[in-house]
Amino acid sequence: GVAAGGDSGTDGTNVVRVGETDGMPAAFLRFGQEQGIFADHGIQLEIDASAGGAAAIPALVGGNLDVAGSNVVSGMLAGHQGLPVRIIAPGTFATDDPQRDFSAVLVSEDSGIEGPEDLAGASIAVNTLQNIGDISIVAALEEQGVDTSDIQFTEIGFPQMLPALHSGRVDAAWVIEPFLSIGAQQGLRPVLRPYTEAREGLQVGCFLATEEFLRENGEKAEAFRAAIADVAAFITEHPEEFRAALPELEEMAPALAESMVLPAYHDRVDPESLRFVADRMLTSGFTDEEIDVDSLIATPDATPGRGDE
Amino acid sequence: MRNALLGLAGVAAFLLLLETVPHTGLVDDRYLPPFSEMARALGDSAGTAEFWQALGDTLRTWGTGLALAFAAGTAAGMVIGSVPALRDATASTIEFLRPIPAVALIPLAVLLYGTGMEATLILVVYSAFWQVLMQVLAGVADVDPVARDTARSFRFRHRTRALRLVWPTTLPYAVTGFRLAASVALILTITGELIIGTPGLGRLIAVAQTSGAVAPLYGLVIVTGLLGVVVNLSARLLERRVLRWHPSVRQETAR
Amino acid sequence: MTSLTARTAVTPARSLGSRLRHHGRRLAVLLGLPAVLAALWWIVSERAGNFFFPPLSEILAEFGPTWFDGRLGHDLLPSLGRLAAGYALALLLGVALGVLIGTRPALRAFAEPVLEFFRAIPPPVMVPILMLFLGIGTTMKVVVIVSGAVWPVLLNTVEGVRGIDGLLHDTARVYRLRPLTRLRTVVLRGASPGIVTGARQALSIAIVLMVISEMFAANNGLGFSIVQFQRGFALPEMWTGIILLGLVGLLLSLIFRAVERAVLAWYRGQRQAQRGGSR
Amino acid sequence: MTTTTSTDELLSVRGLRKVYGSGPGATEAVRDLTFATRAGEMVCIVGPSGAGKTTLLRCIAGLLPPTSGEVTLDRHPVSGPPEGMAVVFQDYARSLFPWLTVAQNVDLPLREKGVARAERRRLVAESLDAVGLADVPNSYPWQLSGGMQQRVAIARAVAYEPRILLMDEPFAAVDAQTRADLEDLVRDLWHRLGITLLFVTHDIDEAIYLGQRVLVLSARPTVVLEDVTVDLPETRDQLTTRNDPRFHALRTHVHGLVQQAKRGEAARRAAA
Amino acid sequence: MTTTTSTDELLSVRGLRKVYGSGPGATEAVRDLTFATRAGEMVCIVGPSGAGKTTLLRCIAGLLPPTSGEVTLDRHPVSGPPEGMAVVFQDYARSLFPWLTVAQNVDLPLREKGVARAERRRLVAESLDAVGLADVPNSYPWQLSGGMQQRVAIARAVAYEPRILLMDEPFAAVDAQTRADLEDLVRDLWHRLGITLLFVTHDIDEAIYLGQRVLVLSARPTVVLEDVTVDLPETRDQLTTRNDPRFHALRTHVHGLVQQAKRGEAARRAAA
Ligand SMILES: Nc1ncnc2c1ncn2[C@@H]1O[C@H](COP(=O)(O)OP(=O)(O)OP(=O)(O)O)[C@@H](O)[C@H]1O
Ligand SMILES: Nc1ncnc2c1ncn2[C@@H]1O[C@H](COP(=O)(O)OP(=O)(O)OP(=O)(O)O)[C@@H](O)[C@H]1O
Ligand SMILES: [Mg+2]
Ligand SMILES: [Mg+2]
Repeated sequence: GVAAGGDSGTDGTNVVRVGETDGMPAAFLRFGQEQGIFADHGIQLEIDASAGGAAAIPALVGGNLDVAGSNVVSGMLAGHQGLPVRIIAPGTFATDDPQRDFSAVLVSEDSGIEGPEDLAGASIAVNTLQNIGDISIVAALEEQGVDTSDIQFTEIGFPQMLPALHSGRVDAAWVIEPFLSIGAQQGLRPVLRPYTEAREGLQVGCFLATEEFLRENGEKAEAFRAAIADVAAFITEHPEEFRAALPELEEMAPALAESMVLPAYHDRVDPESLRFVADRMLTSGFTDEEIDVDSLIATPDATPGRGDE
Repeated sequence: MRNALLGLAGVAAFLLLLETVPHTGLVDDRYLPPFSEMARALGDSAGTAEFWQALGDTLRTWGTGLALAFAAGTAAGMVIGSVPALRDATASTIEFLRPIPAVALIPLAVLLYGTGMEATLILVVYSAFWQVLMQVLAGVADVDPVARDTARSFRFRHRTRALRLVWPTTLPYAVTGFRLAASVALILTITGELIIGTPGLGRLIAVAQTSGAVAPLYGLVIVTGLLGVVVNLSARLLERRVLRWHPSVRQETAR
Repeated sequence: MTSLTARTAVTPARSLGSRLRHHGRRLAVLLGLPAVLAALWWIVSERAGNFFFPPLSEILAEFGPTWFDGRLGHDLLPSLGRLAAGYALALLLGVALGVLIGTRPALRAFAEPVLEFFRAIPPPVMVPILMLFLGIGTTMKVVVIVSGAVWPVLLNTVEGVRGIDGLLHDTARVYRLRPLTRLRTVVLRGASPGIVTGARQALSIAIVLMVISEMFAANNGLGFSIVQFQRGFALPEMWTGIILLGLVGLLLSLIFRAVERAVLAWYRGQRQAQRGGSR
Repeated sequence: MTTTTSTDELLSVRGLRKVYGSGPGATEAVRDLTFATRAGEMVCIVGPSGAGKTTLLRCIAGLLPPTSGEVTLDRHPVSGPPEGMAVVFQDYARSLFPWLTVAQNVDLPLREKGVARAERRRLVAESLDAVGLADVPNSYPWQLSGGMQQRVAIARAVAYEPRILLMDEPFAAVDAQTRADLEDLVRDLWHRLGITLLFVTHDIDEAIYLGQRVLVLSARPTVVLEDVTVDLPETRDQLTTRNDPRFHALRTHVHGLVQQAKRGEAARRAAA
Repeated sequence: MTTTTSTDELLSVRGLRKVYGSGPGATEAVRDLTFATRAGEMVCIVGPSGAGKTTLLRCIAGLLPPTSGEVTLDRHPVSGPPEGMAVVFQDYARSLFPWLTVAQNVDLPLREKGVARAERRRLVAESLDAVGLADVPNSYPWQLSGGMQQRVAIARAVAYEPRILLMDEPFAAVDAQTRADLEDLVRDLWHRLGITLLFVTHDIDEAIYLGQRVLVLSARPTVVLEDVTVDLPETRDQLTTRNDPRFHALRTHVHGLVQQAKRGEAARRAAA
């Protein structure tokens, strides 16, 4: 299986196959592609927008992808469990503004939940259990001294959260954009911004590659990392251009693209942020032992360079 | 003819229900829009090349998977069913493997085939195979003893016995197996596209889901349902042709 | 009198040894192929060195710690409860609808397209819709199981009912059997081989759907655990879940077979009678 | 051709025609049958194989709608199986429920009729004994020989104590001796219960021995060739009746008719 | 009891015993049967219903393993259906394949045997004509009357031109006239092809008219009651043979034997 990896990577072409979740994450890559930033770095990007991301890491390990986008929890778990993957570049970040982020915990108007303290003992919907959602919610609430021991997390897909909220089947729901904007339009009220309230500028997404790919295609990986940094910088400077391109890139309603909160993008991986998440994973019991975050990050200087033949 | 009309009446009743339920306020029409809206959204997407491309992809994966599963299931079923020793020896293994859901095998499929069509295909074949196999096994067991003795007494070769005695008896079961397998295959095709992200209708559904586009989502769901109806109609037609002698079909034509 | 002596004469009491041998052979037949496959798996996985396909030895070592520390009660039992409820409902519904549809061609024509329509909608797409009506609790999961497991029962019941010899119906009509008697003694018994085939298929489909239903809005269950392990890249644990699932399926199918033996004794007898009654 | 129109007429078949299928593949099984029976009459029906005897019985039993013509019972048109009727089908093996034992097969119609438990047990035991199957009540039909299966079907009809009994070659699979016994059983039943009996057979001797009338059918397309009245004494027994010169005369006559029917068919086929 | 042990012995049944099932529910169908036939012989078998005639034929055909004793053909033990054998089953309706037309049913064994196409067509047409079914080759079995179905089964066996032919009450469902024709057909076939024939029937006249020997079986538990040699002239015809005084004597003799068999059973049952 693993031996099949990187076959096309060593044949001299400049193709990089990236698996990334549809929606905002994929839009980020497509935008960079449209702007010609990847081409500038000598990379021909092939985006495989596999939907759930559940398949991305196996596909990466199986050698069907060169790079996989993932959230940091899944990415670190994979590495921690012994999969030969490394974080090569950052993905999305939460904003620095606790009042404005692309994710929030929503409640309905008449729920009686007024603030974070009322979430104690509530049932909260998250898209995936034991992942970035419940980690950041618990972290954010504990930060504010709220008792989280009785919170009931329930797994519901993002699209189904709003109906579940309206019908009162859950007390609160943790959503991301565009469901945050849609929910707001329907009169739902944010009571917590778990990402930023847990840690300002939390790193949420990352790009993974296999150790083998890094070994044999170090330059490509480096070029990819550099391109990502450039795209991030470009968007940070010209957020309106990115916003304007969204309806085209993701078939999003223009009004929605207009109103929604964009994630932040940075040019490098934030080890402190990763360490924070790793700590929370340990204290929440998702892992039995401490994750060695540094060993999971493939920093440019740590990359062993060209193949070792 | 009468049957076709009745079927249309059934569909019409269902559509009427689908149109009126959202208006009654029983469910929020933001999440279950009336049928007319679904149809409009479907009409819109039917105008796009992307839709037809996806439909084609889904049909290809599904057709290939179904064909493979049907061929393999029939062959294995005929062989296993005809040899009692083999039947006994494989029984426990079959019962062990059957309830393992294909979705649990997704990581393995992706590992082997990436996010290409093959990954979904393997799920499709795996799940549809059991449907056919179990039906064919039941069919083989249903051969009339007197007819079997007749074949033996005339010393029919194995091939003739299989083709002229066992297969016709099994055929009604196999047709049912085909119908079951067809929908399971379709389900797995869509599911695979949805979860693994191989190209096809399932991908479009996933996109519609993540972007909160409710009416187009239902439009796509309707398309998958319609595919199921079409398969069933063809299976019925086939059945009427090849099972003219079967008591079930006989009665209908005689009365 | 004579027949009595004949009977005792033809029944040489089977010796203990031969009985043991008989059971031994049955056991060998039952376990032979699985043993070979397991050995093959052991050898192949030991050499594969693949993260997603860990060595069987590792999986087996994980089995105890994974499941016997409370997970059986916390995850397996709720799963089995939902499975039982869903399966029972599917049987009931499938047989009832199947008999109705099988005996009434007009009804069949009327309902078939719509039923086929629903049959083709994948559970992962169906679940969100069901959640609108049924919420996210046990009811929804049970309905998901029913929505998939009902079809094989339904279709096979319809075929079974339609395949009943016309002369038996005629006999029932001539002797003016009441509808209820006809249902019980002619239709249900006559269709029982078909119903059993359907029920057998439905059992494994119900297990599959039990897993799928636990992929949505769940916080316990066998399927939930498997998915959690998979997401957490705890592959050996995930494989123990899959094996447990297979074992559950196997166990249920053994129970099923015992029931089938009782229900279809006449059918097996009829089929075997002509082969000399010995097999 | 005799058409009884007396007042105590029970069953009447008028202008019965039955065509199977439609279009070019249609088979005209019965062209035009007209006859009637009084209550308590025993009518035997003979005719070449494929003449439409089974078809006729099935139409009378209300199991098959005629293409044209009508069947009336007590002056009411027959549209479904009437009450108090029992049928022994030609294809006896398929008419037994394979999932019920012999005794259960016989018992089932009685339960439906609402016969009390003890009475049922008696009827089942008696009828099985009468057909010589007293020792296999708990066997399944498929554990029996062909002749035994046929006798189960007969026992079922006998135990039912019907008002009208239709029998389609009921003794075809039993040996000569048993057959004689069963013939006497049927006559006895008929006497005792005053039932009306329609009896299809290929055995001309049997038809004459049993019947008050013998209806001879032509080959297909079928009409009634002759309605022969059996003017033998009412009390019959296997030895004396069969040696009666009148019996021989009748047998020769009916034999001639059946041969004529067959020849008609042969001629028709030669002409075609 | 005669046990032929001449050198041209073809089929030999020695000490055949067959018990159905095991344990307390077992039925001893056949206790001890021993007889042999020479090649080209025509042996008829009569016996009470349920005696085990069908069981015997199935053992000879290699379809049923005997509980003890042995069946040899050409001095080789029979373990499966031997070559060049055809069987007409008592349950004719179920032995026809419902998914094949009449002609296809007859044709299939010929194809299996490797008969050439043209020859096959001739054989099918001839045999269907011989049983009087020339006009329904394209019907399905379930579109035929009972007697017609039985004749299809006979035509299938006849067309096969077997070396050994086993027939289990093959004429039970056909009318008297057709029956006579079929009897002559079978005798003609036997003459023409020199086949060995085992013929089970309930009609004692038929057994004597057809056979060179008549094997009379006892009631269950079954043994051979007597092996009656039919010392009638080789060329037989329906009129003269049946009026032969020797024929009458034989018939009376066999009749007595069958009654004795039945009585034996009755006595046994009374004793029980
Ligand atoms: N279901 C059917 N479809 C078409 N033709 C049929 C069907 N049933 C019977 N026939 C035809 O109708 C004719 C009469 O059949 P029927 O069974 O009534 O004859 P029968 O007198 O009972 O003959 P037999 O003495 O051989 O039983 C036959 O020619 C037969 O081919
Ligand atoms: N499959 C079976 N299981 C148990 N008993 C059986 C089975 N088949 C036949 N028998 C019994 O064996 C005995 C002989 O049956 P067989 O069919 O050989 O009789 P037969 O001589 O052909 O009778 P008939 O003239 O009525 O056809 C019967 O008593 C029957 O009950
Ligand atoms: Mg008939
Ligand atoms: Mg028999």
